[in-house]
Amino acid sequence: MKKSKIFWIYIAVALVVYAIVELLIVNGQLDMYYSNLFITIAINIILAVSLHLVIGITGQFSIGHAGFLAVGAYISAIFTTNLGFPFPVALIIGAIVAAVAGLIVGIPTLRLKGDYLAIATLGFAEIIRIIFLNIDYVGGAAGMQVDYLTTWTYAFFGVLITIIVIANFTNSRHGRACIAVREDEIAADAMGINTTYYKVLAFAIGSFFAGLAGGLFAHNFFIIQPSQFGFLKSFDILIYVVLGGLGSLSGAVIAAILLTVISLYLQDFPETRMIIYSLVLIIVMLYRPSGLMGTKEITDFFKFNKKAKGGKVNE
Amino acid sequence: GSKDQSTTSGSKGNSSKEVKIGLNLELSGNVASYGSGIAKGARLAIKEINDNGGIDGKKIVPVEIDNKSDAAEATAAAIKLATQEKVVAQIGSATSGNTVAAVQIANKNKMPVIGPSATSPTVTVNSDNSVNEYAFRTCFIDPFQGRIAANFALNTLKAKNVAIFSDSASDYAKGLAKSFKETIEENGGKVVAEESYVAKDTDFKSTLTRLKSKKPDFIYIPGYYEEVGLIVKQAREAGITVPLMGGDGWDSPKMVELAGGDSLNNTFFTNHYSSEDPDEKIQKFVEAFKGANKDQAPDAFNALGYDTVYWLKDAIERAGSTDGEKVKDALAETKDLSLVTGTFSVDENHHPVKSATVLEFKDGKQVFNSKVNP
Amino acid sequence: MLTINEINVFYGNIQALKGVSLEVNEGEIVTLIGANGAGKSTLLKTVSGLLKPKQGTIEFQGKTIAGKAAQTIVKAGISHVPEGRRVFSNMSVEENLDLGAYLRKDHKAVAEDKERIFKIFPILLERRKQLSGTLSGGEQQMLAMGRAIMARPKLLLLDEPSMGLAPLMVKTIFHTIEEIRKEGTTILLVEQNAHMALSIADRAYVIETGHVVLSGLAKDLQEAEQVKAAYLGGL
Amino acid sequence: MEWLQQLINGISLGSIYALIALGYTMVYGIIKLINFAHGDVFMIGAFIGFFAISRWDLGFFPALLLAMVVCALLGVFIERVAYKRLRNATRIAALITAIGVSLLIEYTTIFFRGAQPEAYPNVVSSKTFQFLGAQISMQSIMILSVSIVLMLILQFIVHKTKIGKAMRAVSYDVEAARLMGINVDNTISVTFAIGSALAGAAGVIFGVYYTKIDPLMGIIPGVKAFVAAVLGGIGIIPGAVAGGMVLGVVETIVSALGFSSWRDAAAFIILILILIFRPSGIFGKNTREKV
Amino acid sequence: MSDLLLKVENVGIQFGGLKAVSGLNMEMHAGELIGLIGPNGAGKTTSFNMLTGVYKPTEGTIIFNGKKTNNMSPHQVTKSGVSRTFQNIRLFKDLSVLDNVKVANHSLAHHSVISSIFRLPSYFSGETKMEQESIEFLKIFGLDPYMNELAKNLPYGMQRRLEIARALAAKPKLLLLDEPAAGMNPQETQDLMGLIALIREKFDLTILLIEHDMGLVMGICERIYVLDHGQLIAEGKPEEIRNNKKVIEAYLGEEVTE
Ligand SMILES: Nc1ncnc2c1ncn2[C@@H]1O[C@H](COP(=O)(O)OP(=O)(O)OP(=O)(O)O)[C@@H](O)[C@H]1O
Ligand SMILES: Nc1ncnc2c1ncn2[C@@H]1O[C@H](COP(=O)(O)OP(=O)(O)OP(=O)(O)O)[C@@H](O)[C@H]1O
Ligand SMILES: [Mg+2]
Ligand SMILES: [Mg+2]
Repeated sequence: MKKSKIFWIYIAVALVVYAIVELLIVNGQLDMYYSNLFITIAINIILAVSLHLVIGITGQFSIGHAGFLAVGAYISAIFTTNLGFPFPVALIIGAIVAAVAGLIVGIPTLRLKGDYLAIATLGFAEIIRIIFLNIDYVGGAAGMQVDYLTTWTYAFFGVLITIIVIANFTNSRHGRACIAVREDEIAADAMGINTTYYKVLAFAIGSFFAGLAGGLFAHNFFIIQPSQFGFLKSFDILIYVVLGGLGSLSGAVIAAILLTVISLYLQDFPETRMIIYSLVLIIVMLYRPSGLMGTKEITDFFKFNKKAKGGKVNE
Repeated sequence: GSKDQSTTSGSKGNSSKEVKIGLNLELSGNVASYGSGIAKGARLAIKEINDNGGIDGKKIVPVEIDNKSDAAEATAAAIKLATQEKVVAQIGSATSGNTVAAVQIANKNKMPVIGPSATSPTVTVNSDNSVNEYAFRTCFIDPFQGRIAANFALNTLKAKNVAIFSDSASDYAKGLAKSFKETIEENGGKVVAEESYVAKDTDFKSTLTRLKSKKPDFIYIPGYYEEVGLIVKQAREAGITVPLMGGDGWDSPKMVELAGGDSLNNTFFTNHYSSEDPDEKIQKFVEAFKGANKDQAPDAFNALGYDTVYWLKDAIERAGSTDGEKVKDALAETKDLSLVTGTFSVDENHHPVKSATVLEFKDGKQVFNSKVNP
Repeated sequence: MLTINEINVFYGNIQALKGVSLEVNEGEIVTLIGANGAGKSTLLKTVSGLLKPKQGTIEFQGKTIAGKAAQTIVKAGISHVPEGRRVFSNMSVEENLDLGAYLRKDHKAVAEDKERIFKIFPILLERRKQLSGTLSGGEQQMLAMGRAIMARPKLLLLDEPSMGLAPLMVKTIFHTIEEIRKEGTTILLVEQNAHMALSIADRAYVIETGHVVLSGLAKDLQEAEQVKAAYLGGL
Repeated sequence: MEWLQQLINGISLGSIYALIALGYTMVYGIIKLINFAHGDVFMIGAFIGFFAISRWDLGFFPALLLAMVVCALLGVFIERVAYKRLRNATRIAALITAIGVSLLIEYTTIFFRGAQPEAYPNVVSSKTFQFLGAQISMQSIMILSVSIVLMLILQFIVHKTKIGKAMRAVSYDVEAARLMGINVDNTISVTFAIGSALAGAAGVIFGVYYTKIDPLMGIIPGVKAFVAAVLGGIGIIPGAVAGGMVLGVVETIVSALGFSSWRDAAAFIILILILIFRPSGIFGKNTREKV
Repeated sequence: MSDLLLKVENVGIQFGGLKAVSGLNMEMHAGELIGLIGPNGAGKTTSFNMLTGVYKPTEGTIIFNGKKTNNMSPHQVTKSGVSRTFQNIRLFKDLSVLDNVKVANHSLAHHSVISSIFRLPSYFSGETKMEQESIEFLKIFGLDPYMNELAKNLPYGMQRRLEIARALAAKPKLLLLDEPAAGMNPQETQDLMGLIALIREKFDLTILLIEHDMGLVMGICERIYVLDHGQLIAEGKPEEIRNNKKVIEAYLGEEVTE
């Protein structure tokens, strides 16, 4: 049971970090700028980790993650702003509806492979966006004004829950089944794994957390508009996952933090911002094509065990 | 983000010899051309002011932030301007949505925000009709232009069966279309067709073919010149000869190049001013802008960006301070301020009250048609 | 004809060949035997230019070819039938054969060679228009050999040509190898089927974990205890 | 009559998509790279054509040629610098790089000339004539014929010429292709050159036809071309044209029915439906992996 | 003879115009070790693919253990007790050796997704059980020292063995081996023969194997089916097959080499 002890140590460390930041915010040492930065980072981590499950673990090339972000954002916003539900309830409803959307998208499309799957998911995300664009109840193109409810506490626990759920899922027989699908679908099938079930399952879980991130996102920015959920947003999330290292959860987290900070920093160079950003992207990919972390996890460096990723369970 | 230490001293850049102004604009992303249009106008104004000794002797220091045409980024940028850069006021953003994103931040941090082209009423007025104290705009509000266009169509052009072709991805276009439709219907006209396109489309033929079959005698096309230029061209190619009309989004020298002078005959638009207006102020601006931008003639965004800076300067001078609260009050109390895009006062909803001009295209030239007072 | 001198080849940090030297004379069949992972395929890949040796030299007909691009080496007259067939799976059988003659300009002779290959492997004629990816394993092996012969090489490198073939086919393949040699092509053959390989080869090298451990005339090696025990099995 | 007109509208829109999709599918077919920068090479082509015609006073055809040459060089340059190193990396890494290249081209262009659009001068007759009461413009006939001719040429190159065979060989197995004596680097460069030249040509034609060009003009047509290519069966040259046509006609029908704000959604719905029933597109052969 | 385990009746499959297999009839009884041989392209692998649900036969029925499996998907067939190795090795290359086996062990444990996510007791017991069992399998194949290596880093011969271990971990009644000795030298082939005999005893298996190495086939198979051009041309004991005219002509060649 040594491993489970380590698990609790991680949790404890995380909670301490949370408490310190919360304290600094309450005392005003960290102003709105920093709290907003931390919340944004948290949202991006949730997005990255949820897509990591779909692409990195299950190997399904989905490039339409922003669609589920949009579902979570709009649904939760409707529930708080228009229907007056408490924020946490709205968050969960948003996530569940996003998961359902994930099922609806996933069941027909996950039979597709590779680039065909990619374009189909991109297509679905665009369809979702266009639907919101055409619904006047949520403001159409003008967007929907949303109450400011997201706090560091919500964001932090959102991240914590996302990481725990996805890491635990990955390190179980179910996660292994997903990895087997990624490695060789035919062989996985021949080993008795219901590949369709696991693809759809991973997709739905990924969508659920994207929806959660959507709820946090919507209530952090006063207004949501369909144009925020275009395919370029999906690409941003995809970039976190790939830049971090496909198959590495900690890589996704690190890349999400890094790129959010870089992007914020580059605001000071409005003229060259996107040029620098794209150069960073190209150069990292050229010199580290398997991403910053490769398939390693940060815990590998503490050598608790030195096994291939995805196979970490031996409590 | 603590880029320059000189400004970390708290009191809103007041202490030093400079006035910091934030520009929260769409410099990349899908409406980059609007944001950069405002930036160009604003930069020109800032340069002129600084060359002439600044505001009360203090130089304007602009802090430009690119919000990537994204409301979330616009929020983050506003937070940064308010809490890190501690600017006196924010100019921007180009679109109403991105400006709305900054408004709550503005109220919280007592930082006035002026949306040069944020036409939606919601920028300054909340759904419960309360006014956002720190939010302002330089442009018309949507309903105003829509109403003028409708009256023009009914009364001047004697149109009866009108059609609307608007950008469904733009709240600006939708706002204009809405008030246009209401006014038409209130005054006995008939809307025979309502169609929409999506910004960045280039091919409008199928919808135009459909519109043509509805036989309208006037088509209202609120939207920006980038698409409208193509729509007018393709409409004429499709054999639509009736008068076409739009709003200030039509104002750009590119409009003529895109649509072609012939196609533009028999088209009209409402605007703040006419760049052909011999008025000295206007001509001076047009010349200065061309000089600074490789002979490019200014469009509506350039003019609004330019005016916004001058308006802010005026307010700071009247307030005698760079304190956000005082500047806000001065902005709200603006009376008969004469700028390039017209002479205006600010009403209780923070809308600039200014007269509109109806312009007509004749052989590729904007010609003054009539003036409509608010 | 081919002289390999003290080459070292690496995959990243793993050294697969450690100071290997070897010689092939014109008109010979030389076979290379050794356990899985000994480095046989690596050696062939290095000769044909798919890998570059870190140290050492390779000369072909007096000219050094180590480190040259693969297409240059093919042009010089070395053809390689790689391990695992590697046919162009979405192209037809015939197109695969045409690609074998990619660098040749003598169209008439190419057409003749094609006919000859169809004679050696009649099944390929039958499957002429079929996409080669849907061929059976054995059919693909034949195609891969046929494709290499189409280049009319001076030296043919064969990597386990009998792998996965039916007994009758194995015989055909080895028979073909002898035929090709008779027509003047020199052959360097890697085989697991050491019996057969030694029976048609003139000389042989035994390679173990990146080293040449034994070499000599094929018929001598057939008798050597060391070889018998390790590679010929108890049959 | 209205419907005939709409059909014509659909086909002329479709031929534009087809034109862009051809280069896309070509590059994809050979190196299996979703080249997101294709739309931006298309944009560069449009600008080269614009400058050639309006600043340097070249005629339409010299401008077209110039744009094709410059884009071909640009394409080869991009491949050598940004994609070559990634040949053995995961496809997704190459995709991210392509996204990076796309952003780089877009924003470098904006950096040097701003984001405002430019209007193409009138160089090709925009005459229209009547056909059964519908209007057909000379330009759309030109675009349709250019697309079809290019399709035929490409099809010929890829399937009948030596370099075409080399391209296909490279697309299936790079190492085995080397063993055939094929110069893989050059073959890939040629592929990029052709694909990018096509993008450049499409850019100029687009500019002439629709008048407006701007630095971000490549994004939407890029995605649409990708959709068209997938619809037809990605990597299959006639498929790109067929896919473009289907897309154009579907979009037109949706707008003609008065649902223009749904037309992109409709395009994607058609795409998804086709993929569900024909997972490799209209022309794609559904070859199952042999086990 | 014991119970009928597998009955293949008139099975055939067509790819476009090509009839890869037709009118195939086979019967296997529990505990048998049977060979399937035939020239290249005869349809052996294709038959395996039909038996395992990878291809759906276009005609005939396959009855395994009393159940029709024609239209089952591969994972269902595997769950009903048929597992296989592949002609071209298909390991999960980037997974560890141990995880490769654990994947095949998937259905042995029953802890749910929920229990995994919340780390309920059933998760720990299930995972522990899977791990222990997997290690047992690796031990049998002498692969336990390499259990933390990535599968792709194993030498070829070991990869073949790992594939068999993985197939066994799915707890089949019927094991299908597609050219298990391909690419092995005679010595390694000998070892493999011993291993096949061993697992057959130990796990009470029925085995059907495709192989071109006649030494192996004749050495361990009790019965042999011979396919040619998609059709059964002979069936019988090794002795009978060895001397069968048709088989010699189509497959073995004149003098049978050993
Ligand atoms: N691409 C590669 N990356 C890393 N190591 C490799 C690679 N290819 C081969 N090796 C290693 O190099 C060594 C020699 O391999 P090689 O393929 O040359 O052996 P071989 O003698 O041909 O064996 P076989 O009989 O299995 O074909 C082996 O230890 C192998 O694991
Ligand atoms: N998916 C497919 N599409 C088309 N033809 C196929 C397909 N799969 C197999 N075939 C054809 O079916 C025939 C039988 O192939 P199969 O792989 O079963 O042969 P095999 O008996 O296993 O041969 P080998 O011993 O060479 O592996 C071959 O001619 C092959 O080309
Ligand atoms: Mg080898
Ligand atoms: Mg087979």
